[in-house]
Parts: sequence; C-alpha cells; structure tokens
Amino acid sequence: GCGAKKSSAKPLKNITVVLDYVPNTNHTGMYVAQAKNYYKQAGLKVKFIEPGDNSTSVGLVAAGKGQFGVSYQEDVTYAHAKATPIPVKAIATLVQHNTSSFVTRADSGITSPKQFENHIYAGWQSPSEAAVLKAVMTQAGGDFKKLKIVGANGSGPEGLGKKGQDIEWYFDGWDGIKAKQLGVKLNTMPLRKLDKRLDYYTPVLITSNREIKQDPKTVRAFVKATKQGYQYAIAHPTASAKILKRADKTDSLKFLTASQQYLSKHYTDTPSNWGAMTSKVWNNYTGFMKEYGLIKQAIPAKDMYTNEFLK
Amino acid sequence: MIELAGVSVTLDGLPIIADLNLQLTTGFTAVIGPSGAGKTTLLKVLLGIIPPTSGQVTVAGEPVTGIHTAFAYMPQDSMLLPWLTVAQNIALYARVNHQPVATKRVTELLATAGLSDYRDFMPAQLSGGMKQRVAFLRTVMNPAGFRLLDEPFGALDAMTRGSLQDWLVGLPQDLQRPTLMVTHDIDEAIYLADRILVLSARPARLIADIAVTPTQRDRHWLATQAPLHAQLYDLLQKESQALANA
Amino acid sequence: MIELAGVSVTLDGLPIIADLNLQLTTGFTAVIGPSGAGKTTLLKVLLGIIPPTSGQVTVAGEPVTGIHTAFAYMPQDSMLLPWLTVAQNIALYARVNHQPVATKRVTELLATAGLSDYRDFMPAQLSGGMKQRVAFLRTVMNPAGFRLLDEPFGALDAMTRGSLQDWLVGLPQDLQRPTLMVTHDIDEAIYLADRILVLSARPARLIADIAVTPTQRDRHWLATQAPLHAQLYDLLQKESQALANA
Amino acid sequence: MDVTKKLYPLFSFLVICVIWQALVSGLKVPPYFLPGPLAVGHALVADGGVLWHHALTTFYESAVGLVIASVVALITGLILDAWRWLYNFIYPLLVISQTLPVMVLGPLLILWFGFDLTPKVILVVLMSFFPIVVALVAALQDVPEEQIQFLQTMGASRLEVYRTLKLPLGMVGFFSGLKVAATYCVGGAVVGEWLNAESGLGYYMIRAKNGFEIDKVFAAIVWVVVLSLLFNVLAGWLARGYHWTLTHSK
Amino acid sequence: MDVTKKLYPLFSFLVICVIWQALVSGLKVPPYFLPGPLAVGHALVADGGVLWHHALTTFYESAVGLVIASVVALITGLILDAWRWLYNFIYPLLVISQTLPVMVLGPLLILWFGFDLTPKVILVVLMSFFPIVVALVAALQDVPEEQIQFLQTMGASRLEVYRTLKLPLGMVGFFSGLKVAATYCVGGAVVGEWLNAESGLGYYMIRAKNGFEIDKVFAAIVWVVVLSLLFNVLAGWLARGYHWTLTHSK
Ligand SMILES: Nc1ncnc2c1ncn2[C@@H]1O[C@H](COP(=O)(O)OP(=O)(O)OP(=O)(O)O)[C@@H](O)[C@H]1O
Ligand SMILES: Nc1ncnc2c1ncn2[C@@H]1O[C@H](COP(=O)(O)OP(=O)(O)OP(=O)(O)O)[C@@H](O)[C@H]1O
Ligand SMILES: O=C([O-])O
Ligand SMILES: [Mg+2]
Ligand SMILES: [Mg+2]
Repeated sequence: GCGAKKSSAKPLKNITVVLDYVPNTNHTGMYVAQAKNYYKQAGLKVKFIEPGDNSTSVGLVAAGKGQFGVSYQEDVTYAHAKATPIPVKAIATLVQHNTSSFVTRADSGITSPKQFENHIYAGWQSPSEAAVLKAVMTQAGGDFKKLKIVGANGSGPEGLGKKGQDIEWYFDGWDGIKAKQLGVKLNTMPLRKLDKRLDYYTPVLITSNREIKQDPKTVRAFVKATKQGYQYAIAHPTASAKILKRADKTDSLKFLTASQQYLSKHYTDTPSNWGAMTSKVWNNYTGFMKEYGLIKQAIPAKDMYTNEFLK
Repeated sequence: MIELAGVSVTLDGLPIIADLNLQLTTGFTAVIGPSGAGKTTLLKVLLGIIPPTSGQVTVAGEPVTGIHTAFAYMPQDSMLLPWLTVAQNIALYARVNHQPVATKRVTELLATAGLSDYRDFMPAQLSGGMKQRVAFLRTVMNPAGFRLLDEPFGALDAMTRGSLQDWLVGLPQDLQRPTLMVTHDIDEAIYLADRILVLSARPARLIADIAVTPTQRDRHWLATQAPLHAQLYDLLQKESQALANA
Repeated sequence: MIELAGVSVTLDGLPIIADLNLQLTTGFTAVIGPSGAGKTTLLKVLLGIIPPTSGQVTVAGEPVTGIHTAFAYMPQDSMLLPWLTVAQNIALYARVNHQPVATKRVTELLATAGLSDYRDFMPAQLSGGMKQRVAFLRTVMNPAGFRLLDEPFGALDAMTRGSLQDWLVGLPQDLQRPTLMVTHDIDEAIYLADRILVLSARPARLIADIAVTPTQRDRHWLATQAPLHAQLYDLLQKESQALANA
Repeated sequence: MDVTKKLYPLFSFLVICVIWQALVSGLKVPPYFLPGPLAVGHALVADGGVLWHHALTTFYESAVGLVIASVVALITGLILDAWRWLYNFIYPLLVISQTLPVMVLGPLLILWFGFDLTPKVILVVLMSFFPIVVALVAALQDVPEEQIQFLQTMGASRLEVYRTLKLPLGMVGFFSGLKVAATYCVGGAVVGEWLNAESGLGYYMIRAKNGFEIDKVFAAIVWVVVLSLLFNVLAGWLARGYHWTLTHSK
Repeated sequence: MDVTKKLYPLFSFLVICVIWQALVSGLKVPPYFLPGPLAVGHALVADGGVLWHHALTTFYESAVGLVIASVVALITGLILDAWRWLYNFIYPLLVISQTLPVMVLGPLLILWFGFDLTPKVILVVLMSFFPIVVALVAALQDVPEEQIQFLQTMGASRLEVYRTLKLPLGMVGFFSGLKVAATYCVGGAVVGEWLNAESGLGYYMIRAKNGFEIDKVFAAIVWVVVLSLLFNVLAGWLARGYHWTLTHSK
C-alpha cells in the first residue's frame, strides 16, 4: 500500500483544441505546454484534434466541437464576411509574420505572380486562397482568369512542377525546409514581400464568442499556458523539436530540428509579447480584400480578434 | 354444413365463378373442371381468402367474412417449410397455435404413412410422393372438421400418384373426414369420391353433380367405371373446347 | 437406325442406366418407367449430352461422341424463348443455323395446330397447351429424321393433354416421323405408340418391349385396352415399390 | 395508380422539409451548422447558373465513366462466363477491389493521372464496373445448362448459343446492375472533383464547404441526387429499349 | 476441390504482385509515386504493431456500426413490410440516401457529431444499412401470399406468420445484404478516420499520405482489405449459424 497524496485537489478542466493540419512546428508551443505540464498547472487537460483531409477549424469551433482551434487570418476574415457571421475570434497569433510563400520549381522560370498565367496552382481549395491569388496576380499585372486552381495531389515537394502542379503555397519553415532536405530547388515568393498587407497572421489561435462570454477564465488560462509553451520553444529549439517529435511520428527529428530552428526565430520579435496582434494587420488584409472586390464591406478588426487574453 | 348461395366472383373485371349454389355435408367430394375454370378460386372463397363479389358462403350457419379456421386446407403446392423437419412440418398447427405438440400422434401418423424412418429428415431430402404424404399428415393434424384438398397429387407422376390414391383409400376410418378435393384426373375423382362435381369452363358453373356408390373401392372396380369415365371425359372435353374457342 | 449396345451410365457414383441394349428404327416408340428411373438420362445419352460410362450409342452406324444433330429434340420443359414470338420460336432452327426462315411452312404448321391467330403472340400470352403445341412445331421444323420427345405433355392437365394427344394422332402423314417419346402416362403410351418400352426402377433396365398394333387409333379403341393398361400398371407399380423400398 | 405511387416520395420529401425547416427556425440553428431547406432552396436558385455549369461537368464525367464501365463490364462478363477457370482467378480480385475505399483511391488516382477528367472517370468506372459485371455474370451463369444443350442439339455454335440465348438472358442482369451502378456512379465523379478539379459539383462543394457555406453544399447535394436519379431513370429506359428491340427483332 | 478453389485467387494475387514489382523495378518508378509490393510488404512488417493497433480501432468502429445497422435495418425492414403504405413513402428516400457521396457527408457528420467514434460509426451505418434493408424487404415481400394465407387458415396471428414464415425467409435476404454491407462497411469507417480521428487505418493513411509515404498507404489498404474480407466471412458464418439454429429449433 502507498498513500501518496494527489498533488492537485481541483479536477482538471477538459479542453479540446482543433488543429489546422498534422502536428507541425507551428504548433510546437502547445505541445511543449502539454509536455511541460503548463496546461495542467493552469487547471486544464488539453486534447489535440488532428484534422484529416479538408478540414477547417472555424466551423468546428463555432459549433462548440472544440473550445479552441488553429486557423488563419484569411479564414477568420472570411468567416465574418457573411450575412450571418460565424462567431469566432482570433485570440493569439502563433507566428508574428506571415512566413508563407508561393513556390515554384527553380527550373520553371516562374518567379513572379504575373507568370502564374497559364499555369496551375495546387492548393487546399478554400475560397480565401483564390482571393489571395487573384489579388497578387492582379497586382503584378497578371490575369487571374488564366490561372488554373486545383487540389494538391499530395506528392509533396518532389511532385512540385510535375503532373501540372506548377505553383504551391508553402510555409517556409515547414514545406520549404522539407524541399531543401529533399534537394528540390525552389523559387520562393514570400507573401509579405508581394504586398506588405499580406503580412497577415497565419496561423492564429481562435475561440468562439460563446466561449469568451461564458468562460473567459479558461480562455485566459489556456492562452497563458500556451504563451509559456511558445516562449520555451523560442528559447530551446532543439529540446522543443524533441517534444514535437513525440506527437509527429511521421517526420524525422533531423527535419523537425531544422524546421524548429527556423521557426523559433520567427514566432515573435519580442518573446514577452508573443501572440499579440494589431488592428493594423487585420485592417490591412480586410482593406486588401475589399480593394480586390473579394469582400463587400470592411469588417471591424475588433470583431475578428482580441489581445485581451494575452494580458 | 357448408353452403354456397348464389356465389359469384369477379377478379380484375374477369368473371371467375358465376352464381354457384352448393351444399356440402359429409363424405368425400371431388371437384373436376377444365384448367383455369376457377377450382382453386372456389376453395379460396370457402376459406375466406377471396370474398365473393355477390352471394354468400356459410359454414355451420355462420357467414364467412374473412379467413377462418373451419377447414383443414392442403394447398395445391405442398408448401412444406424447408427449415423444419418432417415431424415439425406435420406438427405445424400446434406450433402456429402455441400448443404442445402431440408427439405420440405424430409418431402414429408417420407410421401410417410409412414415414417412420423419415421423422427428422428435411423436406429437401424427400421424394415428391413423400412430400405430399407429409403435407397430407399436416392436414390431418389440423383439428378442423372438414378438409379442403387442392390437387393433392397434381405434381406427381402416374405411379406415385396411384400409390398415394391407394393409401388414401385405405386410410383407417378414424383418420377420414368430410373432404372437398379438387383434381384434374377423372380416374382419381372416380376412385376416391362419393360425389363428383363437374365445373364448367370459366366462369365456373356447376354442370354436373354425380353420386358414386361403389360396392368395393379398389382398382378392379375402377376398371369397370369406363362408362362414367367416358361421360366425364366428354363433359370436360366440351368445356375445354369452349374455353379454347373463347 | 439408332442402336444402344451395352450402355451403362453412372453419375456421381450412382448407377442410372445398366447395360441397356436397344434398337430403334421407324414408328412411334414410347418409353415408360417409374419416376427417376433414368428416362431423361436415356434421351440425353442418345443426344450425346451425357456420355455413357460404358457401351456405345450409334446413330446410322456413326458412334455418338458428343452433342450432335441427328435428333429433333423436344425437352421436358417446353423452353420457348420468352422474347421471341410464336412464329420466331417455331423457326428457331433456321435462326440458330443462319438459314432463311421458311415462312410459308411456318404459316402452314400454325394452321395445322390451330394457332394461326397467335403467330405474333409472345409465349407468356399463351396457355400451357398452346405452348406445348408451339414447342412441338419447333421440333417439326428441325429437319433431323428422328424425334425425341421428353414428356411432351407432362406439365398439362388431363383435358388439355387429351386434346393434344388427339391432335398428335391426327397429324398429317407428312408431318409424322420416327419418334421416341418418354411419358409417365400409360394411356398416353398405348394411345400414341407402336411400341412401348418399359424401364425398371433405377438403374434403368429394359423390362418389357411391347408392340401395339391397333386397327384404328382412337379413344374407343383405347377404352378396349384395359388389359394392356393393367399389365403395364402392375409392372410399373412393382418397380415403383422396388424404388420406395430401396 | 402509378402516378400516385410516384407522388408518395414527393409527399414524404415535403413532410421532411417542413419538419426540418421548423426545427432549424424554431431552434435558431445557425446556417454554418445546418441550413434549412429554404436556405438551400435559395442557394439553388441564387447559384443556379453556376450549379448548372458544374452539374454538366459532373454529368459528363459520370456518363463517360458509366459508358466505359458498361462496355468493359460487358466484355469482362462474357469472358469470365465463357472461360470459367478465368472466373475463379479473377472474380475474388473483383470482390477485393470493392473493399477499397474510394476516398483512399482518389488521391492515388490523382497522383497518377493528374487533375483532368481521367481520374474522375476512373473513379466512376471503379464504382460502376463491379455491380454491372457481378449482375451480368450471375445472369449468364443462371442460364440453365439444359437450354444450352437443347440449342446445341439444333447445331448451334458456341457463338450462336450466346447470341440466341445467353446474351438476351445476361442482359437482364446487365441492366439491373447498370441501374445500381447508375445510382452510385455520380458519387464517384464527385469524390474525384472534391479532391482535385477545375469544375464539377465536387469542386463546387469543397469550395463552398471551405467557405463555410453549408447551404451551397446542400444545394450541390440536391444536384447530385437529381443526377443520380436521372442516370437511374436513363438506365431503366435503356433496359426497356433493349427489351423492345429484342422482342421486335426480325 | 474446395481448397483448390480458394487457392486460385491467391495465385492470381501472386501473379499480379510479380508483374507489379517487375514494372516498378524495371521502370524505376519512384516510391512516392507508386511503391512496389516488396516495399508495401516491408511497410506491413516494419509498421506491424502500429498497423495492428490502428486496425483494431477500425475493426471496432466497423463492428459497432455493422451491428447498429443490422438491428436498425431488421426493425425498419419488418416495419416497412408490415405497413406497405409506409414503404411507399420511405423506400424512395432510402434510395436517395444512397446517392449521397460519403465523402461529402463525412465533414458534415464531424461538424454535427464531433470527433469521437460517433461520426465514424454513423458513416458505417449509412453504408451498411441500405443493402441490408433492401435485401431484407425484398425477401419479405417475396414470401408468397399463398403461404401466408395457408398459415392463416390454421389460425396463425399476424405475429405468428412473421415468426413461422416471413422471418425465416426474410433472414435469407437479411444475411445476403449483411454480406454485401460487410464488404463495404470498413470503407465507411476509414473515410471517417481519414477526415478526423485519433487512431484507425484512415488516420494512419492520411498521415502516411501527408508524409508522402505511399508504401504505408498501401500497407494500410492491405489491412482494409483483410478487415473487409474478415467481416464478409463473419457474416457468412452468422448466416450459417442462423440456418443451423433454424433447422435445429425445438
Ligand atoms: N387475382 C386474379 N385476378 C384476375 N384473374 C385471376 C386471379 N387469380 C386467378 N385468376 C384467373 O382466374 C381463373 C381461375 O383460376 P383458378 O386458379 O381458380 O383456376 P383453377 O381451376 O384452379 O386452375 P388449375 O386447374 O390450373 O389449378 C384463371 O383464368 C386465372 O387466370
Ligand atoms: N448429374 C447427376 N448426378 C447424379 N445423379 C443424377 C444426375 N442427373 C440425374 N441424376 C439422378 O438420376 C436419376 C434419373 O434421372 P432422370 O432425370 O433420367 O429420371 P427420369 O426417369 O427422367 O425421371 P422423371 O420421371 O422424374 O423425369 C434420378 O434419380 C436423378 O436423381
Ligand atoms: O495556410 C496558409 O495561410 O499559408
Ligand atoms: Mg388450381
Ligand atoms: Mg425426366
């Protein structure tokens, strides 16, 4: 017999987080918070839902299937641009700057969105994706109508430029590094360089308005612990990669470490201020969307995000 | 007593039975008539399966208004349940009515029919003649006082048929009941029946009602009945031709 | 001439035909035997469908080694093709052999069988007796010199059967051919055949070979054949019982 | 009588719509969770032209796939019936092919055949081929040996046995299989489009879904149902047409 | 004889594998495009334990869904047969439900029912229910009216007619439907897992696919086939078991 006392008297609160993609270095902070018991200390028991194909977290979080989700500024904006807005809000950005880029094979000669004309873009088939493409092509003087958009065939960097998959949209710190390790040379067109208004937040942490209203304490506790996790990941890339490896059985530690070393530097410019967003970035993107006729009217930034839980 | 008073049946606009008046009491009655005349329809009217378009059927004074249980019915197709043994098929009446099975009686009946060794056989393992005997024993286990048999030997070859006719004739007195049997075999009608009803071509009317009173019911006697056979044959032949010309 | 020399057939280890010796030349031969004796098997051996386990079948001196075309065969089931009209079914031989259809002959035959009005009917629209007549006419259109009929009237009621027997007897001389017919009806065999072969219970052996020589082939004459009927009935009855006791 | 029967499902469909709308309105279910039939109807009308355009693509892919599947199934069925030993080898593989989830095959087909019509048509063929070939082979093998032998005693060649007897009987099975396939085949095209396409109802659906417009997803589903029933009806007509030519030959 | 027959498909399977491997090796097809059977075999062994774990999840979901579908189909079938007017209303809707592509329903089910077993089981039920209920109702309606009337002349109640006659005959249809459903049902679970899960063969597959490890995708497909055949065999046993109890009752 052994009468060891339970350390915590209060039962942990069950929390579900709906991810946007398979576990990757964008998520490392959360896996660290899980592994280092930051969530537990915050009174939370967190379960990550790894989505399968074609799944977006906005609807699921709005429907209450999870308290939190990982999404993108484009999706949150799009969710609010409807007759009946979908009541979700961004509560932290996981990465401060947009580290995603349009990429083509180095030998394709496609180095500007204008040259996308008469080529094929392979993506994940969301309307916001088409919106961004339309905007960057128009801006570069191209004709968006001459771009063909299809679903990616899943052949990865090695399949880029083959089977008519000329252009894809990569996270520099993930697919970009994968390509490098596979020896696939890329032309990279970072979004933030194409138009500074495209330096939007991706990915972001979201929750539902209902959650904010009914249980702000939990939201705060979750964001706080998550922030702690990301701060650790910023400080200890190698150790964090090892933690992530436990959740990501598919990728090699070598790759994860490389990716982590890249992204740890990009999560934020100021670790103490991790997750914070500005209305300017939100408004920039909304303005951009409106300029290209992709949304009808501007959406107030405060409807779409809040920094309140980071404080 | 069973009585049909002015019974007519029309199915899908087709007159099948026309103004049939008939009384059945005891004894063995055979019904013969051309193919498609309406013989099975007549039985179904008696059973309450098909309601007459006009007229009335009464059984022991009670008008028939739907399916009832006054008859022990043996359908044209033997309809043994293939997943039940011979003994279980024979005892179907008890099974359907949640009654205890009279095992001793089943055993006796099986012996009467020469089927003692086949008690636990499945119907698929039996020859055609055996199946008909089982179907007949199942009818015997139905306590209803009057039997309706629809071509009980229709599907059998001449020899098997002959043996089963002999078996029916030799049935012990206590197993015999008032019976109405449909057949298309003139010899069978003469051999088995006390009374032969001849139906016309469709729509069925009663065109002859003949009493048969043998001194001794055996095949020697049957061989002497050539004139009756010829009389019935001619009657039916005329009706069959009437049908063919219609 | 058709000859069976010491023909035996065993199917799945079961002896069906045992050492059958037989010669068939002209005239109408009827084969009777208990149910399951091996009658259909015998026809299939002649047709080359079932190879004999031992012995040999020769047709006009040629040994039979597989399915051949020396017989005009009418199967036990009439097997009309339901998507062809009466006329097309009758002319099946020509269709199958890519020959021009002898339309005039089809018209004549339809008239002989009283089917002139039914030329363009579908089999499903015909009565059982009509179907059998169509199947028989189809056999007539087969130019093979010898007919094999397997219970041509087996599925019919007594009256329809009677009419078709009368029709066959009255068939014009030019439509008649040497024939081997299987039947289970003793009267039918006597009425139609010049020669009656009686087969034993399985395995089939030849237990009687009886010549029939009527002065006048009609039903009055048939009524006088009670002794022959009785003789055949007793023979078959014994065989059927042998089968039941086996 | 027959018309009344065809109205039954329409009636039950209406009943369901009314209950569904009442629930959605009564419980104030948000449209991104479950749209009511009115919202779906509105989407059907509002996006009418676009849906029509996508439906044409899907119709085309399904039709091409169904035709290919029918032809290949007819040939395969006849071969499998004519050479029974081949049947023993190949039939189990056909059964196994049916256990593969279309969703898993889809991405592989797209990887192998690109994003044009080919992978969608192949998916349609994969979904349609099996029910047709199974029903056809069953019907062909159901033809009684006695009937075949009967024709052979008339001197019918093997080819003639097929032409006169086996094919007419086999086609009954073929068409019953085709009716089943017709009901499923549109689903195959939609899966292919869902994964990767330039147009088609599946293409429209995934974009609507990712744009959180479930009403449009439902509108596209309505079109899928309509196309499926259309193919089913067409297959029925074909069967009747075949039967007509059969009974009116020569 | 029977054993030889079971070896035929194994043999043809081997032939296919040999040709496939020869092509892949000969043409030097890159593994991210199409792995050879040796690579798949290697993945099967190397990931054996993991695959076994995921296969158990899929087996469990499929089994639960199949059982639910069977029970609901049995009840629905009996009700549709007993009240024919209901049949006229509901049957067409069942047919329509079959035209809905599972892939489109999947995301909606997850939106409505969340991430646990429920949506996967519902997908299995949706794929299994229809073939069972169709075969059951067809068998029930095939019971000759004459036989029912015959029992009624013995005084059999409606319930007794079902117990004695219609159910035993209907179950033949039920089990033939179950065998079909058993072949398809695993696919339903995999689709559900593919969309969202914590474990299961679909979960494994999507991860393998996203990691460009097509050999592992194929290894999982092999497991899907094995599970499907297993369910098919189990359904066959159940059918025989039912027949045994039927013929050995009392
Ligand atoms: N439900 C029905 N609707 C219309 N006609 C029917 C129906 N049932 C039977 N018939 C017709 O009624 C006639 C009589 O049928 P019935 O079965 O009573 O004849 P039957 O004398 O028993 O014939 P068989 O000697 O062939 O057994 C037939 O012509 C048949 O086609
Ligand atoms: N392929 C077979 N294998 C084994 N036994 C068979 C086969 N075909 C027929 N039999 C058996 O051979 C026997 C004779 O069959 P056959 O059909 O020749 O009899 P039959 O005299 O024509 O009977 P019926 O009067 O019923 O037409 C039967 O007992 C039958 O069960
Ligand atoms: O998913 C991205 O927005 O890059
Ligand atoms: Mg009758
Ligand atoms: Mg026979």
